Amino acid sequence: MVSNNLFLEILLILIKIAVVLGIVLLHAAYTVYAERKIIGRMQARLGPTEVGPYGLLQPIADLLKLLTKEDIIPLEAERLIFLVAPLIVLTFAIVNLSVIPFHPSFIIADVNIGILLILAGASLAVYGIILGGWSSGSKYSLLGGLRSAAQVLSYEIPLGMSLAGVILAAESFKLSDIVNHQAQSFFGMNAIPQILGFIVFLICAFAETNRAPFDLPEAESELVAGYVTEYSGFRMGMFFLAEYISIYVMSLLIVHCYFGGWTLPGWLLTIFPPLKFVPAPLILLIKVYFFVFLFIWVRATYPRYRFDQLMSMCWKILIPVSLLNFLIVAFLKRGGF
Amino acid sequence: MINYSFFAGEKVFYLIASIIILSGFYLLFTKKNLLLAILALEIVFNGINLMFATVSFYYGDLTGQMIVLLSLSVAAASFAIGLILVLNYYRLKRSLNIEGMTELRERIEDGDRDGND
Amino acid sequence: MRLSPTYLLFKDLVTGLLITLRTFFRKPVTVRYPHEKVQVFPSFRGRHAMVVDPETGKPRCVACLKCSVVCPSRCIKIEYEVDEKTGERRLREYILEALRCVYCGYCEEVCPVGAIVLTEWFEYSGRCREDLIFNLEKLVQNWKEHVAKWDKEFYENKYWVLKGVPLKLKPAPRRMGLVVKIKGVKVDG
Amino acid sequence: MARPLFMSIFLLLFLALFLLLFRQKKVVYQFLVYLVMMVLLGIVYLFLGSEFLMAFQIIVYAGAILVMFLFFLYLYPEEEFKIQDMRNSTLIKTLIPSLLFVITLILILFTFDVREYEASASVYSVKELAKLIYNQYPLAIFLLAFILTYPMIAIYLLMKGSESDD
Repeated sequence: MVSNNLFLEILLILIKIAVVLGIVLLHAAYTVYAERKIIGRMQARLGPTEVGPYGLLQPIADLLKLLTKEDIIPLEAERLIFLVAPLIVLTFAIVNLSVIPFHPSFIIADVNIGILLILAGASLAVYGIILGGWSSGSKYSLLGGLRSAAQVLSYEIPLGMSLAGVILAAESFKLSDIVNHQAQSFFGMNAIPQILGFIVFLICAFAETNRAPFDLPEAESELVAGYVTEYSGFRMGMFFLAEYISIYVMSLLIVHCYFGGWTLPGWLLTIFPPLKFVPAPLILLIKVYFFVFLFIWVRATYPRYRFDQLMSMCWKILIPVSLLNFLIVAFLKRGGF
Repeated sequence: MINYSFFAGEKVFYLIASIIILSGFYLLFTKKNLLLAILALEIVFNGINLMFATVSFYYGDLTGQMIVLLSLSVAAASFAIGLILVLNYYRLKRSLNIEGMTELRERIEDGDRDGND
Repeated sequence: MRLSPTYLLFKDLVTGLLITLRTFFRKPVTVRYPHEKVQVFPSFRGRHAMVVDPETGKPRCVACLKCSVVCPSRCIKIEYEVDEKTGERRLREYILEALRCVYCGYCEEVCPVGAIVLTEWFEYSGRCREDLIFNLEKLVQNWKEHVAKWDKEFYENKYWVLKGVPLKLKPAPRRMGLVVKIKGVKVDG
Repeated sequence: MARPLFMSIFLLLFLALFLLLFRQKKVVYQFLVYLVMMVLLGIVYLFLGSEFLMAFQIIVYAGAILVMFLFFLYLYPEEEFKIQDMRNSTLIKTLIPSLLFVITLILILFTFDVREYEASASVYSVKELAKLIYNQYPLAIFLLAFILTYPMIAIYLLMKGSESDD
């Protein structure tokens, strides 16, 4: 009996993993298409149009191209590390998905320290980038890797600090507890009392995923492509896949921690009662799509930061502001909100 | 001697901790390098941390875990300071060799020193 | 400035975001070239052609070498022979390297008989270098292809009009014959 | 049931990594062995009922300190790390403490009878830990905060000094 139950449980977990991976990989592939299309329209031009109707088959064509390309290993490269580095990045990007709830009853692993696991995954993924950059044996790659390490190291501090406010408000590291706490709280979502923390978290999310305007590790105009310079074929594809998956992870984290996940705030429901009938996954989906759109929107708008500006912004502005946010949350908590 | 109860008990944690400590010693004793010496000491530190946590778990007292938390924070601070000192040492001497660090030794005329002034 | 409310409320950042959002809903300016084509402007300088005299069917060039001299990129090479009795020049070969041409239009401007022209034809390419080094035969062929597409009477450039050159001396009209006689130069019968 | 199995696997992994350390000649590979050890150590903390310590180990230790070290490893020329031979007299002197350590360990593990304790029933949650730290050991956390301000000031001053030298 016991072994039968264990077998069923493992099967259930495997099915959940397959569903989540399938949905997220499809989303990641079509986010590339959406990014090209949206940035194109924001620069008054068309995006991809040729492959399929409205260019809808473009990601599949790109995937086929990447898979059939030759996997080049430079002569100067440290072979083993060079081969393993993209796998590290992709693995830790996917591992982060396992602790994020997609529905009140759909989560792969409901562990007690969900948020901390995501932070740990993000901090371990840096090794893939820095090792890949070093092992390529190219100056551009090494500089890109070092930049990425410095950037992610610095921005993890305000990221954790702003999340500390959320954790203090909910008194739990579980993401599902955080969402439930927001639904019962006075404001309905954490973004209103913790607006400072939200802004800090948003900026740090851009920096953690190495996206514009903080895409210094792969700055095309200075370093050829940063740490991906020497990579080709599906190994380069792994780096990009990891980047897009981490965009989704960060968007989900923002939505869960600051915008109430799949719930709507109580005051909104009293103003407009028909919103009660909107299904929970749809609310989550709309919120996540908005933040993914924001990622692309910001990339189309802002120019890249200089590296010293990036560092001074982190240490001089974001860390003090996130500490201030933490203090505000502590006082609100004492006041009974 | 190694049986079922061995792996269930606390001894296996002590073994793991000692493996970590010994691997730290290996690096410390084989490389004559200042930077790697700092890394080796940090590794030894981690082994001792594991011993603290083990004792804390098996004797039912949370203080051990608290000490691990505090010592990890102190390790972070000391590591940062150590790295920056190494950086400055390298800028002065252009070398990371431990055996060249003889500034405090009594001055010998025969040229036993490594030629650093 | 750093503590002013507009700075602290990210006014400049939000303005930038709104500009890109406005552009997002605007119609794109892209022309999808093979599917839709742009209107070429009247002064466009495209593929080279050698104007053919419709009466005689021979190239109109008199080998005066003005184009070859004026060409800034030195892409025109002319071979000619001189009749010893009359002193008349006869064109043997006219080689124009379109790969080196900068499309300045000086040759067209300087030609006294309007023989070499830059047509409005821009969709041309070649598979090797020899395809784009035009000799006399190819230049004549280019002119015939152009004339077959041209529906106006004269081929002229609106934006620079030569002083003292009559309409007759402009490059030939579409299918009508037009005899050009220049003083001192005898056209072969 | 599962605990002895997992612990034996972890012991074997650590032993394998320890042996791997002797085989590697390049410093970066040796560093990678240490990195894997540190991440595994974080997972070992899970078996000691301390999830928070595991997250702390991975985020702060493996994720921040060792990345910083790797950063520094790349800054120096590779020749600096190739000096490996110790003089025999020095080697013997330095081996004495480790030999002492090994002998004591063997004595403790296999001759003395270490009493086997069962894990206590108290829940090792983060809240318990926080209560302990903030109620019973406030001086420790104060000292920690005091110590943590040092690297900031030290890094600033030392970097400033070295910049003015160049």
